[in-house]
Amino acid sequence: MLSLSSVSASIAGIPILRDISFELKPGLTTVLIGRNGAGKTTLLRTIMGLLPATSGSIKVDGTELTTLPAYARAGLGIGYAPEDRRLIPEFTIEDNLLLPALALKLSRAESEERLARVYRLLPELEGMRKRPGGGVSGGQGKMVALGRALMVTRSALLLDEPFQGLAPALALEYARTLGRLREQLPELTLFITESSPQLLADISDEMIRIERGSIETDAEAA
Amino acid sequence: MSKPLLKAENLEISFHGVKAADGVNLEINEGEFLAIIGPNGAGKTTLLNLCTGYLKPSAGHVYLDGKQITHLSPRQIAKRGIARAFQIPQLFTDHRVIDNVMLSNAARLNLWQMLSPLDRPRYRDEAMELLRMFNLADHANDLASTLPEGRRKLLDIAVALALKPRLVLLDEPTSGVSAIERFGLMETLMTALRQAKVTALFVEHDMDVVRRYAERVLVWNRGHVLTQGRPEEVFQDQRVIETVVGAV
Amino acid sequence: MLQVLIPLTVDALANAAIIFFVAVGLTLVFSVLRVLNVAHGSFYSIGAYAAASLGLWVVSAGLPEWLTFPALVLSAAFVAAIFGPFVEHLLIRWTYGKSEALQILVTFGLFLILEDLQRIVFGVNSLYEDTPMRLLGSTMIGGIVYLNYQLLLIALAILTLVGLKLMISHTRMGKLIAAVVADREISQALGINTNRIFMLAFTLGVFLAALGGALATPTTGVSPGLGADTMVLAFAVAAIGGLGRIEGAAVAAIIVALARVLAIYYAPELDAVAPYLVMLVVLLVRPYGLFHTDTTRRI
Amino acid sequence: MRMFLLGLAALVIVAIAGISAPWLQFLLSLAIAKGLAALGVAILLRAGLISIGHAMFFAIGAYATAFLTRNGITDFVSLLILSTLIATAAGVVVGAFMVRYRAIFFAMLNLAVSMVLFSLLSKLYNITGGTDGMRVARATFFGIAPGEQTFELIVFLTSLVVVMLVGFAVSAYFRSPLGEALKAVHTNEIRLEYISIPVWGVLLVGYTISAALAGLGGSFAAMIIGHVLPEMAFWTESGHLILVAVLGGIGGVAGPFIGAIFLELVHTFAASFTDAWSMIVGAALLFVIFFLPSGLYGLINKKRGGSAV
Amino acid sequence: QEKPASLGIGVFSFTSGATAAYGMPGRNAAELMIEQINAAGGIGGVPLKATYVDEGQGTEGVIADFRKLAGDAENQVMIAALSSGNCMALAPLVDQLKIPTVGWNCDTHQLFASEAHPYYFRPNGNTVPEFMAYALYMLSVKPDAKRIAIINPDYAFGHDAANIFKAALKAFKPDAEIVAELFPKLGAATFQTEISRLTAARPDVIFSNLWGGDLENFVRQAAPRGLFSMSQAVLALGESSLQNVQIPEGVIVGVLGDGWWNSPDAAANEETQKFAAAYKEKFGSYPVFPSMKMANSFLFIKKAYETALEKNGGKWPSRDEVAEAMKGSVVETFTGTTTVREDNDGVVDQIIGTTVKVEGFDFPVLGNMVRYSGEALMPPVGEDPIEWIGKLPADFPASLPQPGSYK
Ligand SMILES: Nc1ncnc2c1ncn2[C@@H]1O[C@H](COP(=O)(O)OP(=O)(O)OP(=O)(O)O)[C@@H](O)[C@H]1O
Ligand SMILES: Nc1ncnc2c1ncn2[C@@H]1O[C@H](COP(=O)(O)OP(=O)(O)OP(=O)(O)O)[C@@H](O)[C@H]1O
Ligand SMILES: [Mg+2]
Ligand SMILES: [Mg+2]
Repeated sequence: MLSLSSVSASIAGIPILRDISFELKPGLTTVLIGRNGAGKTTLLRTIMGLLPATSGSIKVDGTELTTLPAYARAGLGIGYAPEDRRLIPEFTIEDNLLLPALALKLSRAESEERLARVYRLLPELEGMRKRPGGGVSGGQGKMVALGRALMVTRSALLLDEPFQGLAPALALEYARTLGRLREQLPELTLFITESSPQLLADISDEMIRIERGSIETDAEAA
Repeated sequence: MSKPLLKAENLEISFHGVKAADGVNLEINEGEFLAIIGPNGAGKTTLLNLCTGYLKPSAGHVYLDGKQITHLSPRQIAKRGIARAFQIPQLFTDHRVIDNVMLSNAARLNLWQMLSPLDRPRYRDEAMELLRMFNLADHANDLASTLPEGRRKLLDIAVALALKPRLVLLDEPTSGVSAIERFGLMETLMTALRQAKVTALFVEHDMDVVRRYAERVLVWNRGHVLTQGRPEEVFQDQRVIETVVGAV
Repeated sequence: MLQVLIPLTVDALANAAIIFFVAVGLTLVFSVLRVLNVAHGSFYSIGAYAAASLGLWVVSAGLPEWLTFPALVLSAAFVAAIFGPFVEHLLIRWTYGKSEALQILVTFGLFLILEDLQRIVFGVNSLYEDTPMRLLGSTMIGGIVYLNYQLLLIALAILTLVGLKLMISHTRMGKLIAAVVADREISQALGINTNRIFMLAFTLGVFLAALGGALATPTTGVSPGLGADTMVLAFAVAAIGGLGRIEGAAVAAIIVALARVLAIYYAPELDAVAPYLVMLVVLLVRPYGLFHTDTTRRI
Repeated sequence: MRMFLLGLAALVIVAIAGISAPWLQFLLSLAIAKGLAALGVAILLRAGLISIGHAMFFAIGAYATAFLTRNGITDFVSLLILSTLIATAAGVVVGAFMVRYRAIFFAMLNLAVSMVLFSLLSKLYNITGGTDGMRVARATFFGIAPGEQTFELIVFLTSLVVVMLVGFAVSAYFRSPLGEALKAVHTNEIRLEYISIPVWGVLLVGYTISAALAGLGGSFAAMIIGHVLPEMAFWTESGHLILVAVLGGIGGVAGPFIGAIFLELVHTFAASFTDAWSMIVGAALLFVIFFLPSGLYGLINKKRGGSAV
Repeated sequence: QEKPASLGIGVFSFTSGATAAYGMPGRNAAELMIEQINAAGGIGGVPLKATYVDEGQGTEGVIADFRKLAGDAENQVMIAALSSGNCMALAPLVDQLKIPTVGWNCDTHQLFASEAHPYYFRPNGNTVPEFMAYALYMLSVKPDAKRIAIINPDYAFGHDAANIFKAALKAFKPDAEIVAELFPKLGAATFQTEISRLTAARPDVIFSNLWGGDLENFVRQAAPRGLFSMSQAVLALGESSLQNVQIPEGVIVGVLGDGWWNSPDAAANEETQKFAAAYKEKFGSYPVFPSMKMANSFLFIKKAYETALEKNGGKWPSRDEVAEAMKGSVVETFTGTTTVREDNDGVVDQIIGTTVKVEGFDFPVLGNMVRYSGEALMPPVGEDPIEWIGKLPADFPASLPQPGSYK
């Protein structure tokens, strides 16, 4: 579904990702594990086109991504929730959620429906629809970011350290949400980076280890 | 029981009608390690903002050894010995890692020293020691902006400790630090604090960390204290399990 | 008193109208691209030159005189169409995310070039084309003859203000722009073609500046140096209003214009400094401009 | 260190050029005078602050010299020192309320103050000679009044010496905590506050130093040109100072002087065969920025992974 | 010394910025004069070779270029400068470099007021006679004018003119009051507010020494708002704009000095007419008075060389000798006579008129003219002009020729 072949990327001339190749199988949840600075965020940013790959190719169902501009990813139904939330402070939560719909010129009906889906999966968001994006706490922000990614996603969903900074209760909640998501959208390909894998143990189908910018041997999930 | 070092009296503040602090009372005693836990959006970070003068409470007072500090600026409060590490690391991204720490050291210098070179062996060694402690030593000469999230967190803490504070407020010190490194970090942190006899208040989401290191836990929800006490008793509390720990 | 009050207001509003077009363009470009376009004033004067030339051509070609009205807007659009995309693509785009100093410098270089370019193309003698003004005739207000054209300007400025506000708050484009303003990277990740937004916003900014120049021509002469003066004025107004605030630009334009008019009536020697004095006073009271809404950074 | 050697090399070249081609002396001394002011601007640029008004201190230094000479003080050195002190004082006063402002508001406020000064200089006809400006009588050296050529040579050589001294002083300042903190203001004021370093103090020191340098440059210029005009305070002059500062690269102290000399040369070169000199200067500027970015080191790629994709 | 291959002249003028409105005509005239003089065999057989400098680059640049040019032995004479500011700035330099220099357009009376500049010459005279003349002319055509408004550009020139004009009024019409005094900044594009202000003041007479683009903008904006039908306008530098803007009939306009290319004297002089024709041929419009000032400056230099050559018995003169020849010289120019007094300031007549339409010109020209003699209006050397004007007898105006007397 999403496949990388010998992808490399560097920031400010420093090579960060080295010759990365792997494939995500449709409908599976793959977890990218690696200690701090391993290159998880960079990898996701590269897939999203926010950082140009210096070499290699990234394909989604055959379409080459590296040659496409960053904004084209969303059109292909790839949702992305960044590590550091990145909400639009002056928009309300709901407007934040609806932004992708606007960007993708979705029909009113379509965006209504996706929004409803998000609220179904993440009820607590509905409670703060009218709050400004700048006014939600770190953790709350994570939830909104997930919801926003869900508005986009059709084929794949990329989450960067979703649990970072979540209170355990919320983290569990979040994990369950992902579980529900699985059931509702079985064909969805999930790609999650995490520095502390336990929480994901029960939803992950595959695990990939990244160390100093390159992939280590794949390990089957427990 | 020693006397309270920091004391907050029914602090109040709200944003767009959301009460982030709703009559908060808090005491932290000389030399103790107090942990604050609570669901996201409970108001933990806000509390730290109030105690360090970044935000002004709409009501209530903050005292440092009995003296009002409510209306002081973050700078004045820092001068009085309260250091802070942030949930979102606050670094001098255009400076090298070591400069970040040395600048923090320099804050204690007088005007004349302020005008003589910063990068001197004495300051350097002092800073390197800290960096080693947080195993950032081999990044000493990298630009802070090039650190990954996790390492930024560590550097942010190092900068706070470099101030040689009496009280340090840590906002989720272990978030973004991978599970493998977490306890290592906490160990170094704790030894550092004990050596320097620094009182610490830390906001934390990792309950294992809290259990292991906190002497007292303050459970926070919707802008006020839900309950507090020793970790083992707090973690028995049903409300706490619901709102924070979560039933596994 | 009254017979002074009326002229004062009319003059002030007429002045404000022109200033507004330029300042709002500047403020818009800044809020979206985060680039301080020092060359913004040049687009004003180029717009003016274009309008004057086109108008003169219309008249000399013996076309119906009323065509000079559409000619004004047309020439502004023309200038925007030529310079907007071109400049944004070749120069401005390169400075995104770079330091403010670099941006100011690039646009300053552009400013220097454009200023001379105009002199070479249009010469040093001032152009003048006032057909629209003559066509509309004049009105007596408070014992003073005013040009109906000046009154038309005021109306147009108000229309533009309202139009822009609606555009930002109620249209899809407006929301996308706001999003890009707040966070470019995430906007891209969510499917917004930021480069297109930048180009559109910049072109719109150029258009507004050029329109200001074009609309000014029937009541002013166009000569070298016009751009520089306008630029400073626009900067002042944008700052007073609070950067990126459209309504701010409008209010600030009126305040500045009023100050200048008052100066000319009662203290002519203060005329030139009036805008700066206003700016000093306003920024002393409100450091980020009148309409700035401060948001505490989350830490 | 590299910057330092670069600067020293440049200094030597300039000295040789000036001594071998006397008509260059006037030009180079003037360039150096501008360079001093530009260095002042560069200092503020480190803190991410752009002053579109620093020509005001240049003008203050210049007019101070003019007034002092008019009132009988003609000794070169004392003129330099006194004028600089006056500019410094002005810097403290103006700076005291500038330090609250950032970004364009800082830029605009400086612009405003400088333009107010500009109109004062041109309006107070009886004191400042209005738009025709004031003459500056030829300065003397410890009582000796040299002839045209010797005067120029002495001024030229002293300007070189001054550049050296200033160069050392400023680079020392850059490396001191205060200097480093100045750079930190750019990236994270909150953290600076939280390590109890007063942002306003850091900025005020920076602003005052920059004003002093501009004043010193202005005093030089006044004596070199022999005439002062309100235009010295006009905003386009400030614009040129920024231009000079960034052209040379605000990385180190040498930059502004290199930039100033480069610009002064381009300027006279251009002006000698065409009157479209501002276009040429503009083009040269863009050329340098786009094709020789090393001159602008420290400005390029500064933000994390800039978002121009 | 030997005759050089060419006689180098540095010509300083504005070719950029708003001031180019006067700079370009000046430069054009210079080019044409050099063409004509060289065609006629140059000066004493030596062709002229000009280096043009743009004053628009700012005073430092001007000074730098002046040094550079003066440093080059090839250049013998300078023609500098257009703006009074630059003349003032160059004066001390001229003294130091000892190069004969002709101030071709700058006319501030400050130039020679404070100190002597032995090498600096200004054949065109200064602001005092220029603006006194307008006060006198205005009073003789509108004896009962009471309410006077002034609108001048906001720099030394405008303020000087206002002071001289007011001083003259005070002397010869004490009961006149100034109802408005505006100083819009040089190069202002719009005068709408000023026009409102002037209208509100309801003046009998509006005096202005706006010029170039400013004047043209002012006229175009004021006319439709009925300013000229309400008050008698006096546009001191109007002549230079007659060809660019429709100045209504009946407006008092003139030139500074006697430099109108078509004044009775000039019309009688076929050299002048040849020049004017060639100018129109080459540049598409008739010369304006700055053109004539430039042209006359060349005649002034030519004369000086001829005198010096004669004195040396044909040997080529040094800079000093040329300067010596300029001292006290009396030169027949295209438009009259200029007499250099002991302070090196020139004494020239003043021509003023009122706009009229005449056959053969598609723009209004000067009618009802007067030509005031230079000496009469020039304050003696060393006297403070304002005081001098104040001391003039009340019947002074009567002693002068009347409007219409110059045909
Ligand atoms: N702007 C930058 N310039 C240079 N190097 C950078 C930059 N950003 C990140 N890096 C480097 O890239 C490497 C990977 O960073 P990245 O943020 O992808 O790590 P990560 O796996 O996401 O870590 P974390 O779990 O802490 O988020 C790190 O070693 C970091 O030093
Ligand atoms: N500057 C602010 N502007 C608006 N609302 C704010 C601001 N700061 C905090 N809030 C609101 O106050 C509440 C508490 O926020 P705070 O960041 O203190 O929560 P928290 O306990 O730190 O959560 P987390 O553990 O996720 O960081 C949140 O609901 C947030 O929306
Ligand atoms: Mg990461
Ligand atoms: Mg928090």
